Amino acid sequence: MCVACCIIDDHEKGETRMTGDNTILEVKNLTKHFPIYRGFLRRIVGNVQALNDVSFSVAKNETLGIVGESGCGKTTLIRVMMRAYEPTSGEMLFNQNGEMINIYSLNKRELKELRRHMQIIFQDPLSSLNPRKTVLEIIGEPLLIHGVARGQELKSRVSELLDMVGLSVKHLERYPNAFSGGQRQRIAIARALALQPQIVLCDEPVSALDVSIQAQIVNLLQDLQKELGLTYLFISHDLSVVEHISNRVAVMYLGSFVELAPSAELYRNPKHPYTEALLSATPIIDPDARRKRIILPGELPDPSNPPSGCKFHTRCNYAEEVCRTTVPAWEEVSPGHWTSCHLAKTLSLRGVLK
Amino acid sequence: MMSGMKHYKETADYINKMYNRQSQLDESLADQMRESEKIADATSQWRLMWRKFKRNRIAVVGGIVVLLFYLVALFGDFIAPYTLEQRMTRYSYLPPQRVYFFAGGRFQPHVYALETGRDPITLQRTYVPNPDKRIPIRFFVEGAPYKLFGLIPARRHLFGVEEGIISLFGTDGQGRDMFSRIIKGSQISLTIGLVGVALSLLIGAVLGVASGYYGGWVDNVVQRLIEIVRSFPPIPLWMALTAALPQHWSPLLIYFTITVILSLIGWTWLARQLRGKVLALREEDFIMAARLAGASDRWIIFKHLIPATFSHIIVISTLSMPSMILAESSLSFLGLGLRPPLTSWGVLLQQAQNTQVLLLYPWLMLPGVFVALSILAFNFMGDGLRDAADPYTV
Amino acid sequence: MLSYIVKRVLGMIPAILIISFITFVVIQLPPGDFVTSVQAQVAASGGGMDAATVEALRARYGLDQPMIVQYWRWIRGFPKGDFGFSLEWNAPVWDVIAERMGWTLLLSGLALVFMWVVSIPIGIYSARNQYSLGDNLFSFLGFLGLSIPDFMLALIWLVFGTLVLGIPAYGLFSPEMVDAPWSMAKFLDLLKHLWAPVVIMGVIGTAELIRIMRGSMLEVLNQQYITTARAKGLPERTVINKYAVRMAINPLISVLGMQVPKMISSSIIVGLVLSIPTIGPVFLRSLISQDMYLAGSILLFTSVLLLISNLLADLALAWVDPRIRYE
Amino acid sequence: MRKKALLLLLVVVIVMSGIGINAAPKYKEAPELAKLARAGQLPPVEERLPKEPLVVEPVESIGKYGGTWRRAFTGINDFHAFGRQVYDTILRWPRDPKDPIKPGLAKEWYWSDDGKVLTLRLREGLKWSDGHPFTTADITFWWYDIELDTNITPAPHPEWVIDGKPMELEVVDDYTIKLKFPKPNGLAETVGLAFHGNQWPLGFERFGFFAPRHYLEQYHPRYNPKATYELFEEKAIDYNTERPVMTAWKITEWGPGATRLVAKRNPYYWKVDPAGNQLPYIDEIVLTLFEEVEALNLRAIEGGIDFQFRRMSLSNYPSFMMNKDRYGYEVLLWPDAVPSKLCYYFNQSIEDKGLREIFQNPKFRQAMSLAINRDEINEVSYLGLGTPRAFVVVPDSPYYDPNQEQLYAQYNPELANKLLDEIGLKRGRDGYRTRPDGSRLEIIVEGMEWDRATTDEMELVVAAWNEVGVRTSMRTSSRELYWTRACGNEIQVSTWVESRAIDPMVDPIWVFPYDERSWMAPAFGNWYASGGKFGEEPPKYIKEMMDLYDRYKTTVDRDEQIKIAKELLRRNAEGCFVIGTVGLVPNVVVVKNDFRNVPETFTTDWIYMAPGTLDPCHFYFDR
Repeated sequence: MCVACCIIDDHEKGETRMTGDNTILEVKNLTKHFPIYRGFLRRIVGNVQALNDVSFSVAKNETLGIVGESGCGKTTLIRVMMRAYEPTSGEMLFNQNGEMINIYSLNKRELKELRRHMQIIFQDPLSSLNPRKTVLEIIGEPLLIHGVARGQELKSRVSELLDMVGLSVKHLERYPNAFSGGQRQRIAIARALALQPQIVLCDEPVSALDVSIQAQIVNLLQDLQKELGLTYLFISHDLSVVEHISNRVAVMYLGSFVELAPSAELYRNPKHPYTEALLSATPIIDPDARRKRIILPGELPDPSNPPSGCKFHTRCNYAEEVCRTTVPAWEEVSPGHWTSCHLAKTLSLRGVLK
Repeated sequence: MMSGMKHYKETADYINKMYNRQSQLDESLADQMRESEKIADATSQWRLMWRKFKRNRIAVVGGIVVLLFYLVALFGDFIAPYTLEQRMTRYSYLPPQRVYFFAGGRFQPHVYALETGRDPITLQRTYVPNPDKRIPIRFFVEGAPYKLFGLIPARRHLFGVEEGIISLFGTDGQGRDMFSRIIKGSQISLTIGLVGVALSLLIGAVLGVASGYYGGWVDNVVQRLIEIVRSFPPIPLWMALTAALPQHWSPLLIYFTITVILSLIGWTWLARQLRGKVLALREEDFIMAARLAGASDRWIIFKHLIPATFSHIIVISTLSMPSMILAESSLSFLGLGLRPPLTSWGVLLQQAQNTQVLLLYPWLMLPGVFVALSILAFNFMGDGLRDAADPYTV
Repeated sequence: MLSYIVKRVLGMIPAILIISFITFVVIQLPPGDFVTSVQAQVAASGGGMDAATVEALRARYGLDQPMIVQYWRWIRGFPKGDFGFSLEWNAPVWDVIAERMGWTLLLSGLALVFMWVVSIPIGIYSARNQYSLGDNLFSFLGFLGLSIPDFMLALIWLVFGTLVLGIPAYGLFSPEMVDAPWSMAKFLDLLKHLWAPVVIMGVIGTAELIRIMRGSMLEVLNQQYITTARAKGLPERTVINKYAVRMAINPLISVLGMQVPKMISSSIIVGLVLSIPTIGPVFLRSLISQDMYLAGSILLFTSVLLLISNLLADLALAWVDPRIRYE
Repeated sequence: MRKKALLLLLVVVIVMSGIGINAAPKYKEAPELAKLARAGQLPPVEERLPKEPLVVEPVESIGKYGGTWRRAFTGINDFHAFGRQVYDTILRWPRDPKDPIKPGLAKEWYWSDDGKVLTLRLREGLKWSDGHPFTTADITFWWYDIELDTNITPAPHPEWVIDGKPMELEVVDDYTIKLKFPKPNGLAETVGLAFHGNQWPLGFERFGFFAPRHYLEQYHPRYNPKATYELFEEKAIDYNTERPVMTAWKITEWGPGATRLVAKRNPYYWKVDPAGNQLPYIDEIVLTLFEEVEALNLRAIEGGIDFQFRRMSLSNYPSFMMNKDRYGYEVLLWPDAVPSKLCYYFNQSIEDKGLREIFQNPKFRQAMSLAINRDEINEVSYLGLGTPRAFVVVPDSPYYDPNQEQLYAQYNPELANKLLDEIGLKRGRDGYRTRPDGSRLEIIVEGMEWDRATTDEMELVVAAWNEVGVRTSMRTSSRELYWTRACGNEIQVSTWVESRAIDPMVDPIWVFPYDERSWMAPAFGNWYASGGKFGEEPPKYIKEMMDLYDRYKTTVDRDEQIKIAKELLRRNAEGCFVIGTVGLVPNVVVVKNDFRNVPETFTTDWIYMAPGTLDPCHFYFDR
């Protein structure tokens, strides 16, 4: 597995760029504010800063994990990337045959074409599958929409997909409510893969499932990645799952990335106090290691009124004066390891992996 | 605050060991579920709905009654022993006749012949049955000609008598058989609801779904429209609108216009309900999934939203029927609805709204009983359907 | 809250304008006009009216003007509280309506109260004794009430009450009491006449309210905090009255706004059958005689009443349920 | 016998009162008025009454003062519910229509020899209900400031306009006035002074012969520049409680949205009984508003009405009879002066030329009349209480001819079929007749919803016509629309409840096409009424009838008038101009057991303002 970690830093622009055309996706300064309307005239009185100046890139065949608490903006990120929401600013470049296309400049038809290459798996397989449609209809829908297949051909194509995700052909005419949670998620995966996408955005694909089944789905995703050369953007609040599947992991807090590093590096050697706190609460691999769980003080700040300086300072155990006043820069503290913390160089934080 | 953080104990090895592409565990779990909840292989929502509906005894009874009503209305001309125009003036204001089933220990349905007269003081019609003269009831008897379904000319009636009169529900002032008239009246009263509901469905579904799905200015316009329509109290608005009907129009045209007027108000309720439903659906992931798969608005509306709201539409229609039937009879009662020679339950009731009817000829109020019965049946049925409609609450 | 009310009230103004226009158009839709109807009425009572008189009357009432002019003549008086002139009563519209509006509101209001007083306890009972005999009985009775047209009930009561029970079922007062000054006896006389129409009007809506109350109560009773309250050892009565009912009543309030138009409609029909001086008979008559300003104003007033009752329902909801706040 | 005895008693009473003239006051009055008079709030009764009060001959007996007469009505349009109880005119219709016209507010009247000048002498000392004298000024005010003011009356009533010239008035003194016409005016006495001779405007009818000048002058723009015509109308209407009247009771309580109308005794009323008691006996009339005729009937059934026949429905007769003893009232059946309860006009001026030709053929109309089974209708709709008959005047009429009563009124479908065959309406294979040219024949009978009985009757008639092969359907609509369309010559066969069967010449709309209300040919009627300006010129047989009426109008000799009227009515009857079914259908009259001076029988007609000619002011309660 080739992990692209030759990243060149560009402080001024605040963005990360990949060398070569190994990059499949590049997100630049993506920002999404939801306006808050108020009053008779529906004036905009504020913004919920759901996504703030997020930049990263994804290499082909890589899995980029994104973790964070619920409400940190993970789902917004996915939806903006899928152009379900229009971003407030920023761009996203997609590598189509070596050409980087900004998806926000596409028209409806071009966008529909692009959708073939980029698909999504939702968190809740129950709500992401129309309960009134059979498996055939659900998985076949993207194929029909794009005119890829129909009739008998559709059926055989869907059967292949079913086989690929480990379901039986005899399930074709069943409705989602006849399946268990794991099976439903397999159906959702089959649908996502129907159009042979290059990149799949996984929005907490296993968090609604039983623990035992989570593993099966994760492994299925990994197998599929190997087989089909897929690229994943894997979002979860569950650090252990992310660690298991990701090549690199990004940590999100309040709409911004606070740390991004190859997963082993991140888990072993976190550079951001928030990452440390997250990890401390995760019983990974070594249940016997008696680690002290770091309890974060305070509550998640209101995203429509984020704190000044470092957004995390209100809950950070290490916070100093500078954290309150100055926004920390997004810096590469070691090769491929990015963070935005004033104290990144001075603090020695505890990871989980030895 | 790390919410929902689960203890994820499996090691990678363990995971690999457990993992099997055929996922037997998964399969058996689902099998167990099926077994316990009796979900058949290709269980559609309709089957589910039907199964739940069947369990509601009173709703089933309501449904059967509704079905029966429509069947009777459909074959009304055959079932009714007399046509609308048949007047037996000799027998005006005849009270419902008693039917005797056995003659001399043998099954031989019959009625008694009647001696007619007038009370010398009150001048009321009097009818004295003569037990010595039995008039047998014949089945599939030749009678006045009619057209079955308005198409097939026929003369046979389900039952009838060869002399005298058979009037199960009595007669009106012109000696017309109320049984036959109520059956004929049901044809209009029951269809006016259907047509009205269909029309309001059309308007309501289109506007409701559009307003829920598109939101924005479409939603705004539709919502304002609904508010304005709703800010008219229904009966007065109906009154005003029906008063505006050109009365020289043909009865059929009037009939349709009145249904249109009834549905003009009926749709708002439906539209609101559907909008709410669509608003909720729009946020469902499967809609997002379809959209992200590149589906157009039309695709989403017709392939996902409308089918998803279908059970609601059916429930709402069933529950709207009573108000349509009631509205028709109320308007006709006020003299603003249908007019003779059109015969609906409302028209029959309008003709019966006299003191003397209640005092002297109470059987002329029978159409009211049928209005009540049909509404009751529709309500019970609709109620059962509503309970059965939600696919998630098995 | 205050600004919310002000905003809602201001928002009603364009609605009222649109409603008034629709109203006027609808009222003007029937062929002919007030003068034609007078002519026909005179004729029906055996008299006659020549063509020249007809034209002169038409000119006097301004009926020869285009509709938009007539509409303007009507609405321009609104800010001054002038709703035009009733051609038939030969009096300002407001005078005619004011005389009748009180009774309409009283009757509708009492019917609403009746519905609530009946349906809340039954709803609570039914929810607490789900599927019991009583529950089934009440729901059947409710549906039965829903199914019998109000005009039929009124008609049956009219004859049955008057001739069988000897209670005059029509009007609001016994004839000998109409003119009497207000006294205990007159009040009792009013009550004697009032309860039947109130019940007749209320019966239809009660079924629906019982259902809502029952459903909402069932939902609330399954909530965590009820179990908690019970676990805390609070007496059952307190749990039901203080916690459950208070929450369960919300949906009832939100349908309040929808009940008002039904009551007004019902008061029209019941008023007509039982000769009760509600706005209904006047309205029907004005429609038939095409007394357009009167008919239009009544339709408009009832609509405004609905707007107001919706507002009140919203406010009541906010008052009962602290979770709802209006900015 | 009884009548004679009564008369004798009357004479005795009058003589005795003459004898006792010095011993007792000449007139007596109601106790409440006496109290006011004693307190000086009212002049004494002698001053309130005119010099020669009208003496009302009691139907039954001298009455007693007091009581409230409870009646019911259906609203503001139902003015006649009150108005006909207080009908006081210049000249008065007799109680028996065959008698000559009687004096009213005018004591005497006579024609000049050439029939062009009519002199009226009013009773001296008549007073309005506010005590102001009633004089010829009140007549001239009406004539010049109401009838001839086009702002109020666009065109004066035809009986006052002879050959296009309005009458001229010459006031001789306060009590004497001369009416001058260019030609003899045959309508002045009956139409002008008896029928229309009331206080203007009588509900929406807007006719009259006088108005309170002293009161209305202040609201008339001609006398008060600040007044408007709207204001004038508002003050002049009958419902205005301030307006002075000449009637026995005066409306004292009524307003917008009100639910009852109260009328109280007029202390200046100008009639007395033979014993010198000032009328009326009854203190007040209270009319309760009923939105629904059914509730109104119920009110009567449970004894809540003292005396009334208006709005009582015949179909409730059994209920009345069952409850009368329980609630203490009597139910009388007074014949209504209707030739037929419902009548059918075949529109002889209908636009459809083919239909017009058929409708103009008397044989067709006769056939349609013969096709109807009137006995059946009588049984179904009228409890067998009516009289199956042709559409001709009633026996009480001065123009009655018994030979016409059953003309084409027997049920004879064979003859009807024969007549129809004769005029070329051949039956097709479906059993329905076609027009002579072979095209489809279908007629539509239209009507409005009256009540159950008439709707039943209409349906029976329609069925009967279908029986003889004339495809007929029926349509009902609201009164307003129906009226407009019928007058607009748009209806093929119209139906109506037509009375005016005692003296139809007063308003001869059913006798011949008189105006657009003559639905036997509205277009011809319009032509006649407009003097040929509008409508369509009628064929000869109709023009002849119009000429006859023109002669009637300009004859003041009553015998000559009767001769002309009979000729006109003969043509009408023989031509079946109007098809009647069941006539003389009785009114149900509810009379409380203690309500007196109501006769056993009485023919009611609206022209005669029934029960106005019975002098309701002398009804009384025997308590």
